[in-house]
Amino acid sequence: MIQFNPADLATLRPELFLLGATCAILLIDLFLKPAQRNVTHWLSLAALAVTAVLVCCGAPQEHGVTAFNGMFIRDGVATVLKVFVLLTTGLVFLYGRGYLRDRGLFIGEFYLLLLFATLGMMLLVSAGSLVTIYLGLELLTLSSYALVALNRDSRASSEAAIKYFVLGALASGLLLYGMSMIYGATGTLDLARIHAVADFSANSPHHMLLAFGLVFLVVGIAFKFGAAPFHMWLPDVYHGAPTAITVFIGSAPKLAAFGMAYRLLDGAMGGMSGQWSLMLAVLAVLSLAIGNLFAIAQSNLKRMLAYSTISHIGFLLLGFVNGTTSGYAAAMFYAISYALMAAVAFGMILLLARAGFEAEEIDDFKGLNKRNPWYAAVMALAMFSLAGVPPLFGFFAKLMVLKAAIDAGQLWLAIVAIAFAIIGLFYYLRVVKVIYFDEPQDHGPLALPKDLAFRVGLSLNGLALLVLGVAWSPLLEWCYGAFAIVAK
Amino acid sequence: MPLSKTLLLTIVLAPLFGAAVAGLFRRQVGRVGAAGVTIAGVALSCALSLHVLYQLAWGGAPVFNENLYTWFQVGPFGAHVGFLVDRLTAMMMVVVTFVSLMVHIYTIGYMAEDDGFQRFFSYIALFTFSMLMLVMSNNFLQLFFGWEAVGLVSYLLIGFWFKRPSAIFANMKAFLVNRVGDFGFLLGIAGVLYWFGSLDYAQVFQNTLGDAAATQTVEIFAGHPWHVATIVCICLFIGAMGKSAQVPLHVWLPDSMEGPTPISALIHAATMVTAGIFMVARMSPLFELSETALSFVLVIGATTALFTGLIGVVQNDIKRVVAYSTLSQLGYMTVALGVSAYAGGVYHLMTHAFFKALLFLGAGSVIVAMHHEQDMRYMGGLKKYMPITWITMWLGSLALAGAPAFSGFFSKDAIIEAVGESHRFGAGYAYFCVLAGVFVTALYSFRLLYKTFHGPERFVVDAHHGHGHADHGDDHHEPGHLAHAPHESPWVITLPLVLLAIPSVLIGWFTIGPMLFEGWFGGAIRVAEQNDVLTELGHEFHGPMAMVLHGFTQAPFWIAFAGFAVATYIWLFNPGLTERTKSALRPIYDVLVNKYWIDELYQALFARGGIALGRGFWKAGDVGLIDGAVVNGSAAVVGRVSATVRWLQSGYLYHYAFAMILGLIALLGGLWWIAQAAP
Amino acid sequence: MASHLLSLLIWLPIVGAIVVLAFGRQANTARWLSLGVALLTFVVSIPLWTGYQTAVGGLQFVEHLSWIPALKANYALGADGISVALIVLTTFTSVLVVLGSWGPIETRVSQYMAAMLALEGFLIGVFAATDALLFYVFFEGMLIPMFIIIGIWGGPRRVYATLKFFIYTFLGSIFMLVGLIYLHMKTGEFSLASFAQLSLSTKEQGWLFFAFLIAFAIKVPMWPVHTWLPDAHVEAPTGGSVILAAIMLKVGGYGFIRFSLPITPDASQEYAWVVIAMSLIAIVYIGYVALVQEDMKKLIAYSSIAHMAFVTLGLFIALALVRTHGNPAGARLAVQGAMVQMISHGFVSGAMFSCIGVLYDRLHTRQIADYGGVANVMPWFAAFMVLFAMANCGLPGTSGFVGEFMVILAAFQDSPLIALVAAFTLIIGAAYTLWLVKRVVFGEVGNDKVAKMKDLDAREWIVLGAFAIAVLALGVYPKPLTDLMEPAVQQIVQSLTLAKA
Amino acid sequence: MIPLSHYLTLGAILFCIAVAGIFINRKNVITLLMAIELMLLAVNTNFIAFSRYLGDPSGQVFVFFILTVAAAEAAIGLAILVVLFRNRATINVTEIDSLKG
Repeated sequence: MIQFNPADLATLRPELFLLGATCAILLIDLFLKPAQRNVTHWLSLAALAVTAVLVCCGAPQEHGVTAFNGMFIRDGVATVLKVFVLLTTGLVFLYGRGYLRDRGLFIGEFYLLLLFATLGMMLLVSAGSLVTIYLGLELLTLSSYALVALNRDSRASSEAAIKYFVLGALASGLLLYGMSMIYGATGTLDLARIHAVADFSANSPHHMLLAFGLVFLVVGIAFKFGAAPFHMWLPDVYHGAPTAITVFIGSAPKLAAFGMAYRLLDGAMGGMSGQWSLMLAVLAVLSLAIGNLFAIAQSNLKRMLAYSTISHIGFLLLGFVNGTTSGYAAAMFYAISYALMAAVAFGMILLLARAGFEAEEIDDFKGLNKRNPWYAAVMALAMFSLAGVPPLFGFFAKLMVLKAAIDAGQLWLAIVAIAFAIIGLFYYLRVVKVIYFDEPQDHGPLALPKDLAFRVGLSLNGLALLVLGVAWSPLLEWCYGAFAIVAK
Repeated sequence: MPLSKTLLLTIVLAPLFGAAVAGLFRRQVGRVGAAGVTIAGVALSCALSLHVLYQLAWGGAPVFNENLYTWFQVGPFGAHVGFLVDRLTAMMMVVVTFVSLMVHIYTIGYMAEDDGFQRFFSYIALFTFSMLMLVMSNNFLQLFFGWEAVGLVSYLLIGFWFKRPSAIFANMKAFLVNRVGDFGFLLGIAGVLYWFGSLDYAQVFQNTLGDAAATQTVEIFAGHPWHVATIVCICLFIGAMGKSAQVPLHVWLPDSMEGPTPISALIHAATMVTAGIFMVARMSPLFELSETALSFVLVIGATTALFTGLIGVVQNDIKRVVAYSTLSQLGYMTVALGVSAYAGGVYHLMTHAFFKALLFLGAGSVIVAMHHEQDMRYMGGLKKYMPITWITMWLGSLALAGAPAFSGFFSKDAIIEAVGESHRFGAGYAYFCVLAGVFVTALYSFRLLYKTFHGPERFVVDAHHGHGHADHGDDHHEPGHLAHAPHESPWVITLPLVLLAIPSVLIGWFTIGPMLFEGWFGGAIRVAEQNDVLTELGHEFHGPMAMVLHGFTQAPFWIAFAGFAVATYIWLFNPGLTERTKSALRPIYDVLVNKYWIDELYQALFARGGIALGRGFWKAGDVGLIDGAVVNGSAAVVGRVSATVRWLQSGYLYHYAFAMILGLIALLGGLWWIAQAAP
Repeated sequence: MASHLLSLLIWLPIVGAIVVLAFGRQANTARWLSLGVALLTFVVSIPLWTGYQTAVGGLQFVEHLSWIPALKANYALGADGISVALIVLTTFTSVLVVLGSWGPIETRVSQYMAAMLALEGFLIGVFAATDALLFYVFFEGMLIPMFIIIGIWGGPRRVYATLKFFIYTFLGSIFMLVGLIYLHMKTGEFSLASFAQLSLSTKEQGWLFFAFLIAFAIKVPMWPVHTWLPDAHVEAPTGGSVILAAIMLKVGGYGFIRFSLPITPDASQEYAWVVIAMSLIAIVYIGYVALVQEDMKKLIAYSSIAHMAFVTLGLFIALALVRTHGNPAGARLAVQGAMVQMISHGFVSGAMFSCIGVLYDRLHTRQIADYGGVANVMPWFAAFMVLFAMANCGLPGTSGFVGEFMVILAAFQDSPLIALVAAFTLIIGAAYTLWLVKRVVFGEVGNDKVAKMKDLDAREWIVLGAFAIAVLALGVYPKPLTDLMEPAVQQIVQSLTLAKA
Repeated sequence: MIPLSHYLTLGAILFCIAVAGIFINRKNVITLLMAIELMLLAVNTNFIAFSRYLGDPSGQVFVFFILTVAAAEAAIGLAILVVLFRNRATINVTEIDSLKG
């Protein structure tokens, strides 16, 4: 029986706060002059910070709690993902300000859309029902479409936006279609109940319906991740969107996508893990191949990073292939590491960009070491980390997913993955090469943005890749703890 | 009185100290200091060596065999540095230090005007050290150390005038050819360690006594059992072939004459090249186990003895004549080893050391007098300018040719007799070779004397032609033109000549009895009873006088005399005959002048062949196959694939959507297919 | 008693690198700081040698901290004789590298020095780690500074060379990573000791063996995966070449000792012939290739490959000796030989590259043809060069001889034919080295530029002198070294006797 | 009573038409928006059919959500379309291909 329980509101405290804060900021921003936009900026950051605190405080122990009859789940996985979603979104705010100001895009909409998208992600990762999944997803994607088109005067942005929109809508449609089948087979929208009710055995009358529904779900998830062959939107959107938006699209939504995949595949369709892990394995191989092969040929850094994202998604999916909690933990760990690395890489583009100069070509980084050794090192850290060279964070993330794949007995998958990782190494090293070995195009020290918070944030973000490479145990423990895995 | 470790260490280290001082502090000690310190060191060594010899021979000192320190100890395998000093060693020590001392003194004069004076002294003192380490070793490892160390110094000294292209070619050649020998030697040592379980002489020789040692076999290629002893001995002997310049590894020795003459005397005549002979004699307990190996030794030695001697007949460079003579004499020694007359080989080694050093130093004296002209075609009639050199050279040559009562007579006759006594496979061939060699020896020895000291002067003295001596390195003066008349060398040069002439003439007389026939070497040389030709000969030995008298009735003397007579006729009385003989025997002459084309063969086969092979490996293997096809090739393939697949990302929305639908259909189809396939 | 010596040795240079980066704006400050750090590290490493109790043997200076409890991966350090020898080699060489780079490196000195020091720290970490994951982190981490060193301060084709270096080595080690994860799955932890005790089927061992082989064969490097080395050496600055040849290559040999032999002994035995054949091919084939090189550094690089082949040969001969001949004594000789060869090659190749660096600093060319008659103008240099050349061709009395000698002696006990091929190095090694010496050092002064060359300055004297002392000391008296490593070698051979399948 | 399968078939046909409309259409972006609406319609049909068949109202609730979101989606889609047209003066799908490769 559907009942309203006031305690449910307490469970939703972070989301409710963020919603309220966003609305408040919306109102406040209306009354601000453009010169006072910084108020919005700091308020947004503060809202994120408070939300993060709220997420952490009162985080449930062990199996978590549900609200609204299981529509909303607040458990360890959701907590970890939300914290990093909020963190990366905060980084987007920090990194994007100067870039947007230079281009006349320093407007309240940026903050509001981002905050709503964040809310959508928080909802998505906490979803306990097909409805909440859909709502969270749409809140995220609709905001994202608008963000991509933020620069109304850019041909590339608008093209990227329309592509993103059409394909995204198609993917939503496919996902919904899959949901309808699942619903038809089980008669419920609640994920946990689907898991409990559905008869996943091969001879059940609903088996084909469930299986087809599963395929549509997987397609929807794969689109959100950007796994091949549902990746086609990704390079164009990364490339066309303003870089400040690319930072966002490249980082936090991957975490949300992980949450969605986890909720749907494990939470609802866990009984069919044999089927979906096979599908994900195929997608992983395709992503690794396409991502790495396409990336080599790129000269645009944003586009290269987009293809590299696809290959990383391939790696991330290796964690899912396992179909066990330690595999999910590895995948989540990977998603977090990827979000942090992508933030640095795109952040560096923002750092170099000036009014009228996008700094998105690889050659724009030529000789950076001579112009600013510190930020050259930060970029190099990001590249080596993305390539998976120890002792950087990216390596350990790869280690964990490879381990998940091997533990699952998918040795061949691990070997395919590392074979493509070697190809991938090539284009990351090319960036390092450009930074360190080439002569700069314009001499003289790099003109750094005056934004101290940006510089500090980016530096810390870069250093984090190293620090987390050395001391990654707490984070791993956290991820394990989220899935209630007790160390052996 | 037993020998003390300190004493032996002093003998070894004194020259090393000299070398270090002269080499590292050459600027500080100067020329006099360098010469002084090295000569003092070597003189000390020489005196103490004599003392050691005396103690061992007459003082009743026991054989000294002790380790100094452990080089490494890995499980049961220990390698040590230590000394084994018995009479064989003591004799070698005396020969080495004495000749070395002579050469040191001689060098003061010979190198007086060379810039590298100190360096030279440092090298030859270092050589003395190395050679002493070699002969005094009590184990294979240290032997190998000394073996290679003398090779190093030889390398440095042949290339002493490192500006000369020919010198630095020769020294590299010498080192490499020696390395071929060492290659075998090292394998031999490895075999010794494996089959006899130790690197210590005493231990190894002890282990050879068992019956198993003689009959033990190994299958290197499956199905072909080989005698262990044969393999080991042949491997070891290959080392000796390199060091003692036996055919076919003899090619380096003539070229080594690019080095200054004193070292030709010291290293390439008296001491280093005889290391191989010494080594085989030292290993006599091993070699006695293998008839096959000894036959191998015998045939190689005989071939060397005759065929390299023949080349000597047609050489015009005074040093090269002596060099080929050295080769030939080394062949004699090897032959002696091959018939198990180890003592004979070592004995010839000793006598040869004196007279060959004498001949080289004499030749050097001539060269100095001729302002570094070495071609005998521009000499002649020098006897009146340099009487001491002339006389001592005559004495040396007589000893070399085996004139009765000279030292060479005793040693060479003993070898020939021993070969005659032997019934070993190859002994017949060897007997022919050594007899023929006697004729050849006489021929080239006297040819050298006549062309150098006798007959008309074939050089011109240009008074105005002001050449200094400083230009050792470059031979740009016209041949046959001298700045001023030749004159006798200073005392530092003639004194060693005289001092060397004495043993060259006399030593054989006094030592033949004990050393060859009375078992003077004691346990150092072990000969199996059935092989012991020297003891056979010993039955007929009734003192040196009897041997000399007997010698006049024997073939070798008359063959040598025939050589002397022919040489005298051709080169002293009828010089025109040479040209006619030359044209009459043109094919043979060509073969000899070209040294059987062995150098050319090696050059083509190993030098150019090696370079061609290396280039082939490099260009085809490394650059072409590994790098080109695999490494860069795979990178290029990836790049090309990447460039081509890019068009898949066409930019058209409907293509993107189509890809998604395609993916969806593929997944659905795959799932359906699997569901169908499953039972 | 807890000792933090190894940690100190690892972190001192790494922290030093950061300090140099932070305070090394002035080139000279950076140089002196780095020298101080390197010297200090060397001094700190001496107690490691003197304090290692050979009578006790085993791992000493053990440190153990939990790193990733979830994976049971630990920050576990420990050193046996082999590690101690290699660590001391590293610290010793690093001092000389810093000294040797004093003048030649003029641009971005602090970055260069920092990279060198970081590299030193990583290398020491590799030799000290007893946890496979930690080992792997150091093993791979060292690629980054080396990549930078070759790429920034290298020669004209540096980018190609350094990319090739990085990708080649990365390619190899990543397969090893898969192997390690597999082992972790089996044991649940990452400690090398647990890997060594794990029993594995023949098939598993086979896969693991090849995973390790690829990693370490590329690092050593063995034929046919050696082609990165000549390029890397040619393009690297002198200091980079020295570190690369003297120490980084040793990591490969060390890996064989720590991974292939104890973890997959049965597969190692089964496939020993592969490694032995590759080593022998390297000795002959690479020898010939070295002969025809026209670039000095390339020549020495190829000679390094041939020399390192003795290391692999010795290690796998040991297996054959233990397993098929029941000859553990011979096996110990072989492993000792391989180890001594590693240390010796560290000195000799370091010295040779330093020599070439001295020449390069003067004429800025490495082509043999551009030199000639250097002995005329640089007599002291010539003396050093000839000494090191002789060590390079394995002359007794120099360190180059000891290891080769032991390996050949041991190889003979397995098969005289193997010894025969291995001993060929005596000839071909001498041929390429002496031909180099002949063309560079001897002869008439090659050209006007050579005529103007100055003999060694004090700094170069110290570097070459130190190498010379090391080369001679090890050659004349190797016993301290072999004694130091003996317990470890014995233990390795012991572990080989036990079948795991 | 019309059996469930008929509804589902209808939904499937609508869905296929919508999908075909997206990737076969080479003309106008607006057609794409319509195809998307059609697709959602197909989904809604499914949900309602199932809901009715299963006697469970939650499917119909979901449909309300979908309708609402579809409206918002359409609004954003049209807005983007306007921006696109402003920038490029065309909404022809074949001309939107500057980002590729």
